[in-house]
Amino acid sequence: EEDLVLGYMMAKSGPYVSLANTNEVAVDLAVEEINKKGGINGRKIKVVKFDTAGDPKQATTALRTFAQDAGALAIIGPFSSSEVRTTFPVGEREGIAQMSMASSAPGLTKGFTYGFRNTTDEGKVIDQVLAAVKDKKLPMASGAAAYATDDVVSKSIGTVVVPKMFEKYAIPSKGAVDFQLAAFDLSPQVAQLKQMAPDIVGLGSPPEGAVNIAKELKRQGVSTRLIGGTTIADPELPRRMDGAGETLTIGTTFFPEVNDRTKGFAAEFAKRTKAAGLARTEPNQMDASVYDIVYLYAAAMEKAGVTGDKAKLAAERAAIRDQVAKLKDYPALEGSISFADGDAVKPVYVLEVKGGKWTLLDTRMPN
Amino acid sequence: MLAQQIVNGLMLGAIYMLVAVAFTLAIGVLNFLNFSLPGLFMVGGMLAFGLMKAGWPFLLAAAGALAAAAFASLLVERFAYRPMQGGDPEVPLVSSLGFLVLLENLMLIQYGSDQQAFPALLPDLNLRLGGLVIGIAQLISLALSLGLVAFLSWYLSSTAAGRRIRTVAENRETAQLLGIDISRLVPQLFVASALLAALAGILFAVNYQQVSPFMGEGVGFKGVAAMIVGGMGSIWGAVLGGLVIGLAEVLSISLIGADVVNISVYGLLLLILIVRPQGLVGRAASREKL
Amino acid sequence: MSAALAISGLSKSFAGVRAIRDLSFRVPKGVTTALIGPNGAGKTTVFNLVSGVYGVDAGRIEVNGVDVTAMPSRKRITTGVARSFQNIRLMPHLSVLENLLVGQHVRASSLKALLTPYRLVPSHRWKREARDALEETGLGRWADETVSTLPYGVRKRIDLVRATLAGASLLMLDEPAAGLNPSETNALRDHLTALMAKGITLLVVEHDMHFVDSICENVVVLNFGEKIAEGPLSRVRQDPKVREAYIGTDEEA
Amino acid sequence: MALLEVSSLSVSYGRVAALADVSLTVREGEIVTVLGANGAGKSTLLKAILGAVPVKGGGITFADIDLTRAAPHKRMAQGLVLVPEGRRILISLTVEENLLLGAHMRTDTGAVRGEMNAIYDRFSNLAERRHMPASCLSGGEQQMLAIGRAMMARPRLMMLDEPSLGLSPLFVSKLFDLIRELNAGGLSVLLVEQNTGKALKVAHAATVLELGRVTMAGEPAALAADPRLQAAYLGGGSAPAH
Amino acid sequence: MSGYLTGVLVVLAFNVMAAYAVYLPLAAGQLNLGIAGFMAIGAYASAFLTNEYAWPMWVAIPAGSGLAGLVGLAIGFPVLRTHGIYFAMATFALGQVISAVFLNLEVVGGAAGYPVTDYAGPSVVFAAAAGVVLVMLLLSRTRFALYLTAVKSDATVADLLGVSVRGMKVAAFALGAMVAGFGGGLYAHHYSFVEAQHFNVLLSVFTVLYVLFGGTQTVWGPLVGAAFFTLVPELLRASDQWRYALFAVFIIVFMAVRPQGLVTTSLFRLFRRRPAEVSS
Ligand SMILES: Nc1ncnc2c1ncn2[C@@H]1O[C@H](COP(=O)(O)OP(=O)(O)OP(=O)(O)O)[C@@H](O)[C@H]1O
Ligand SMILES: Nc1ncnc2c1ncn2[C@@H]1O[C@H](COP(=O)(O)OP(=O)(O)OP(=O)(O)O)[C@@H](O)[C@H]1O
Ligand SMILES: [Mg+2]
Ligand SMILES: [Mg+2]
Repeated sequence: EEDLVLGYMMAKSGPYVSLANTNEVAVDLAVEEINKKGGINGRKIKVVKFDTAGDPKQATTALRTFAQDAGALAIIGPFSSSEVRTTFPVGEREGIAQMSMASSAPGLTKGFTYGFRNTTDEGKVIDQVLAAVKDKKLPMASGAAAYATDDVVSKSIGTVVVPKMFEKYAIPSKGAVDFQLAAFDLSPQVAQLKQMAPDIVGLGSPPEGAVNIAKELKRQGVSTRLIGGTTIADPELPRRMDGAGETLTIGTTFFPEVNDRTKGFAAEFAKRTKAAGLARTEPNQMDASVYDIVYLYAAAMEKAGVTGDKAKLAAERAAIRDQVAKLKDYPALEGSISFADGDAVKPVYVLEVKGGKWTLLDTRMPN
Repeated sequence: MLAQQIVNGLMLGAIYMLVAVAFTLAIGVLNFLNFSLPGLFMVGGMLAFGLMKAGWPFLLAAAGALAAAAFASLLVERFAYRPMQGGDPEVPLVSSLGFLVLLENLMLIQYGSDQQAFPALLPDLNLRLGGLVIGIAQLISLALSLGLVAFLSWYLSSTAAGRRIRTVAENRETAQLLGIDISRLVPQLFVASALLAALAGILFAVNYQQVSPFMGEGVGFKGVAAMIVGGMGSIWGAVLGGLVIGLAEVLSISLIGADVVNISVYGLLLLILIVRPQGLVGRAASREKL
Repeated sequence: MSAALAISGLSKSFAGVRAIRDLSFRVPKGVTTALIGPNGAGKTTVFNLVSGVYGVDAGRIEVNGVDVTAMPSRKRITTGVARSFQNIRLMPHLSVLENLLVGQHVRASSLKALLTPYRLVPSHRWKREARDALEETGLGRWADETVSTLPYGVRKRIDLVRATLAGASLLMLDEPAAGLNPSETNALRDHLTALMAKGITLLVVEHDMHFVDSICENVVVLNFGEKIAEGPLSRVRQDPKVREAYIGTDEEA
Repeated sequence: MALLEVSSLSVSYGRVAALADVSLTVREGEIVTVLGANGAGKSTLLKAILGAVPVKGGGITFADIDLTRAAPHKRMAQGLVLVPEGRRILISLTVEENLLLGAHMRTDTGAVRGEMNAIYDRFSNLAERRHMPASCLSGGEQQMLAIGRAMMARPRLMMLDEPSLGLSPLFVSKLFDLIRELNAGGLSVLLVEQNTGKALKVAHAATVLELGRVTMAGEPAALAADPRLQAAYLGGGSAPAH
Repeated sequence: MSGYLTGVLVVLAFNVMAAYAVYLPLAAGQLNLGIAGFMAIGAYASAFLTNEYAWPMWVAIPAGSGLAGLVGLAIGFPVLRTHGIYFAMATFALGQVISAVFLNLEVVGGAAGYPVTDYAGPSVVFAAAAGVVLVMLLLSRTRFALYLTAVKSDATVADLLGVSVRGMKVAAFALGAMVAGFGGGLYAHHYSFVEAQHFNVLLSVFTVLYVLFGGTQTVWGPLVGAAFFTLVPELLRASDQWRYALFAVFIIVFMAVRPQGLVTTSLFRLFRRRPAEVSS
C-alpha cells in the first residue's frame, strides 16, 4: 500500500524565516486531519520536506529531489516569487504541479500549466480595500504612493497598482516616494509626504517598511491613512508599530475572527506553535494558505482517483494538475476558492488597525 | 525642505561615522578588515533590546550589551585574528565573516529574524525649529560620537600608547622585538573597536527604534565605505566620510529617488576612489625606497 | 666604444634635501667600477635613478648608449641593466627557482612564453637554465625552498643570481658583500670574477674596501650627493677628502 | 658575576633544528661576541634570549632571574635590548618617534629627552631628519637609528645583531668606539658580527656557532690565532663547501 | 544520478566558476568584492541575446562572458589605481552600481527580473565548470600565473624586472570578470530566470569566502573551498535552525587551525617530498 507523497518546500531559514517557519505546523495539521479521516482514496498522505532557505538555487534542488527521488505527486510551495521563477520552468519540464503559498508578484503563473498559486493578485486586493474605504465613507480626497523599489511586488504596487486604482476611484495623486527594503531611515521620504499631505497613502512594502514608515510619520507628526495589500498582512503588525500606524488599512486573504472554523484553526495552531517553541503563535495568511493547499491537493487527488502507484506516476501527476485547474468554489479555510489561470480566486478581508489591534472592516469577493 | 534633508543626512552620517571609526581602528591599526564589527554593532542594538525586554532599565541593558560585544570581540581576536598573523591581509576576513554569521544566527535563534521595535526612550522629544524636526536623541548621539572620536584621535597621535599602537599596526613582529606587550595591547584595541561598534548599534536602536539580527550588514558596509571615502587610518577622515555618505544617501533619495540610491552612493565612492585612490584626507602612498 | 653607463648632470632632491647634486660619471664597458661613499651619500639613490624607481630632477642617464632618462622603470631592464637590492628583495611566497624564473622575464616576454604551461614540461628550457645557475653557485639544494625562511647569506646570493638571469650586460650591485663573512666574501668574489669574464660590466656599491680593491678597476666616491674623487682605489684612498669623509684613519679599512 | 646565563638552549623551526644545546655566559660589564657562518643560528640565539622565538629546551637566566618562558616585554623590563638583524625600523613613524619608541618602557621623560639629544649629537644624519618619516633614511642611517633606539632603552645588556652591516668604514670604526664607550660606562654587550677581526678585538670572550652548535669558545686572542677560525672567518683560506 | 545530487552538484558547479573568477585577481593580490556585478553582466547580456535576438546559447553565453571581460578591462584601468582594501572597496562599489543599474533597467524587466527561454541542462553546466577548471589548471602552470604571484609578493621589484605590473593586474581582473560573466550566463540559462537582487554583495562576499577558505596559494584552493561551502551546509541540513550557526563555528575553528586555507603549497610539498625522502 503506497502513501500519497507530497513534496513541501519550506523557507525555514533565510530571509523569509519569520513569515514561513510556522507554515510547517499548518501543513502537518492539515495532513493529520486528512489522514485521521481515512486519507485519500484509502491511502495516507505523506509529506517530504526540504528547506530551501528561500534560495532559488536550493528550491530547484528541492524540486529535482521531489520529482526524481521522492516520487512526489505534487509540490507544496515554493514560498517566494524568486523561487517560483526558477522552479516553475523545471516543474513544467518534469511534469509535476507546484502551488505557492506566498508569491504574489504579477503574472508568475503565465505560460505554465503545472504552476499554481494560492495567493491573490495585489491589484485585486487593493481594489477591494479602496472599495471598502469608499463604502465606509472614509476620507480619500487625495492620495500618494510609497513603495520599496527593490522588491518586485512592492514596486509594482507602488508604480502600477496604486496609480491605476487611484484613477479608478478618481483620487487625485499628489506624488510618490520610494525607499529601499533595507532602509531604516525613512525621514527623507516622510518629509516629502508631509509636504504632499494626502488623505491616503498607498503602500507597497513588506511589513518592515510599513512599520518604519508608520513610526516616522508619527515622529514627524503626519496623520494620513496608510493602505496596502497582503504584503503587509502580518498579525503582529499593530504590536510591532508600537502605537504608530493607527487607521492603517489593508486587504488580506485570512482573518482568524471570521467564523468558527477559522477560530478553531487559530486555536489549534496556537497550541501547536507554542508546543514547538515558535515565536509567533497567531496564524498569518501564509499559514492559512499552505493549510488550504494541502486540502486543495487532497481534493484534486481524490477527484483524479490517484493511487500513488509508482508506475503511473507521470499520469497521476498530470491528472492532479488537471483537477486543480478545474477546482470551483472549494470550501476552504480561507473561504471559497476557485482557480483561474493558475491563480486562486478567494475572498479578501479588509482589516484596519484600531486601538493597536487588527479589526475587520469588510469582507469582499474580488470580481 | 532641503534644510530638513541635510539635517536628516547628518544624523544618519553620525551612525556611519562611529562604525567607520570602529573599522579604522581595526584596519588602520591592526590591518585587519574585521567583518565581525557589523555583528558587534548588531549585538549592541539587539542585546540592549533583549535585556530591556527582560526588564532591565535602559542604561543597564546598554552596559550589558556593550560588555557582551566586548567579550565577543575578544573571541574574535583570539580565534580570527591571532592565528592569522603573518598571512595575507585578506585571510582573517573569512573567520571574521564567520563570526558575523554566527552572531546573526545566535540572535536569530534567540529573538527570531523579525525586525523588532525598540522602545522609545525619549518619546517624541523633538526639537522643532521653524519647519525643521531634529530628534533630541539623534542630537545627543551626534555629540557623543564626535566627542569620542576627538578623544581617540588625540590618544593615538599624541601619547606613548598611541605610538605603541602604531608600531603594532606597522609590524607586529618588530613591535614584539621592541618589547611591546602585544598580547595585551591588541585585545585592548579589539575591545575599543567593539565598544564603538556596539555603541553605534545602541544609538541606532534608540534613534530609529528598531533592531533586527541583520541590522549590521547594511550599516556595516556603509561604515566601511565611509572609512574609505575619508581615507583609511585617519580618524577624522572616517568622520568626514560618514557624514559624506549619510548626506549623499539622503539627498539622492529626496532629489532623485530610492532606486538610484545605490548607484549614487556607491558611484560616488567609486568616483572618489578613482580620482583620489587614498581617500579624501588620506596621504598618497609615495613610491617606496629600495 | 660607448659606455655601459653614462651619467651627466644628475640631480635629485627629496622634500628639499638634495640627495644627488650635479653628478656625472661613466662606467666604460668591461671596467668594473665601485661607487663608494659615507652613509647617506646617495649611492643607492643613484641606483634607484638608473633603474627608474625615481624620476630625475635634472640630468641624463644613458645605458649602453640608450637614453633611459624618461623611460618607464619597467622598460629599462630591456636596455641591459639589472640590479640587486641593499635590503634584499626576493618574492617571499615564491620558491627560489620561481624567483629566478621571474628574473628571466625580459628574455621570455612573448605571449607564447607567457602562456606556455611550462610547469607541465619536466625539464623546460627556462627551468633548466635557472637550475644550472643555482648549481653553479652552490645553491642547488635550495631550489624548491620557499624563500622566506632561508638564511640571510643564501637570500643575498639568490638576489644576485636573479639579477644575472635577466641577461643584462650591466649589473648594479648594492652592497653585495654586506653581511657575509670573509670566506663567503671570497666565494662572492669568485662568482663576480666569473661574471666579469663573461663580459658583464659591474657597478658595485660596497663598504668593504678589501673587496673593492680586489675586483674594481675604477672607483667613484660620493659625499653629500657630489662626486669628490674618482680613479683607482690605491690613488683615491690617499685623497684627504676621501679619508676624512669615508675611510677614517683606521688603517684596517 | 654572570649577568646572562644561557644553558643548553635548543630552538627549532618546525622540523629544522636551529640551535642545539647552546650554552653561553655574559658577565656584568663584559663584551661577548658570537661568530658563525650564515645560517649558523646567531640571530636565532639572540631572538631566543629576547624571547621572540620559543625555546624547546634549556634555560635563560638574566640577573639571577629565570626568564626562559617570560614574554619579551618582561625581559626588556629587566634590562635586555636587541638591535635586530635587518634594522627593523618603523617606516611609518618619524625618526624621532622611532627613538622615543625605544624608551617606551621608561617613565623618566626628562632624562629621555636629554639622551635623545645626545644621540642626535652623535648621529648627525639623524638629527637633520628627525621629523621625517624613517622610510627616507639610507641603509646606514637606518642602522644608526636602530642602534640609537636600543640605547634609548638604557639597557643593562645590549644585544647587537650585525650592527656594522651597511656602515661605511669610518662609521664602523665609530661604532666600535661607541661599543667600547658604552661598555666602559657599565653596559654589557652580546655582539654578533661578520666583521670578525674587529669583533674579536673589542670582545672579552668569544663563541663560535656552527650549524646551531657551539664549536669553539674562549679568549678572543686565542681564537683569533686558531687556524680553523682563520680559515673560516678571517679570510685566510678558501670557502668551505656548502 | 539522483535529482538531489544533480541539484547540489549544479550549485557546486556555479560556485566553482564564481570561485575562479575571484581567484584570478586574488592571485595578483587584488580582492574583487564585486564579482556578482560581473556575473550579472554575463547573465543579463546572454539572456537578452537569446531572448530578443534568438542567438544560440553557445554563442550568447560566450558573448556575455566577453562583454563582462570588456567591462572588466575598461573599468580595470581606472580602478586599479587603487590598492589593497581601497581596491576591494572600489570593486565592492562597482558591484553595487552594476546590480543597481540592472535593477532599474526596464528592458530586462527591472525589479521584476527577467525570465530566460533557452535552457541549459545539468550536463551542460557540468561540462562548462569542468572546462573552466581545466583552463585554470593549465593557466596555473604558466608564467602568467607566476607573474601574478610575483606582482602580489613585490610589485616594485616585479616592475624593475620588467614585468608589466599594471598589465598583469588588469589582465587578471578582466579574465576573472570573463569567468564570472561566463558563469552568470550559464546561470541565467540553467535557472531560466535572472534577477538583479540575486547578484548582491553577499554573493560576492561569500564567493571570496570560499576562495580564501580553500586557500589562494594553489590553483586547487578555490575548487576545494567551493566544494566545502556547497556540501557542508547540505550535511548540516538535519541540524535545522542551528545549521548556519554551526557552519559558522566550523569555519572559524577551521581557519584558526589552518589560517592559509585548506590547500597550501606546503601541503603539496609534503606529498611530493615524502617518496623522495624514503628513497634517499
Ligand atoms: N625616498 C626618499 N625620500 C626622502 N629622502 C630620501 C629618499 N631616498 C633617499 N633619501 C635620502 O637621500 C640620501 C641618500 O640616500 P641613499 O640611500 O642613496 O644613501 P646611500 O649612499 O646608499 O647610503 P648607505 O650607504 O647608508 O646605504 C639619504 O640622506 C636619504 O635620507
Ligand atoms: N622563521 C624561520 N622558519 C624556518 N627556519 C628558519 C626561520 N628563521 C631561521 N630559520 C633557519 O634557522 C637557521 C638559523 O638561522 P639564523 O637566522 O639564526 O642564522 P644566522 O646565523 O643569523 O645567519 P646569518 O648570518 O645569515 O644572519 C637557518 O638554517 C635558517 O634557515
Ligand atoms: Mg645604500
Ligand atoms: Mg642572522
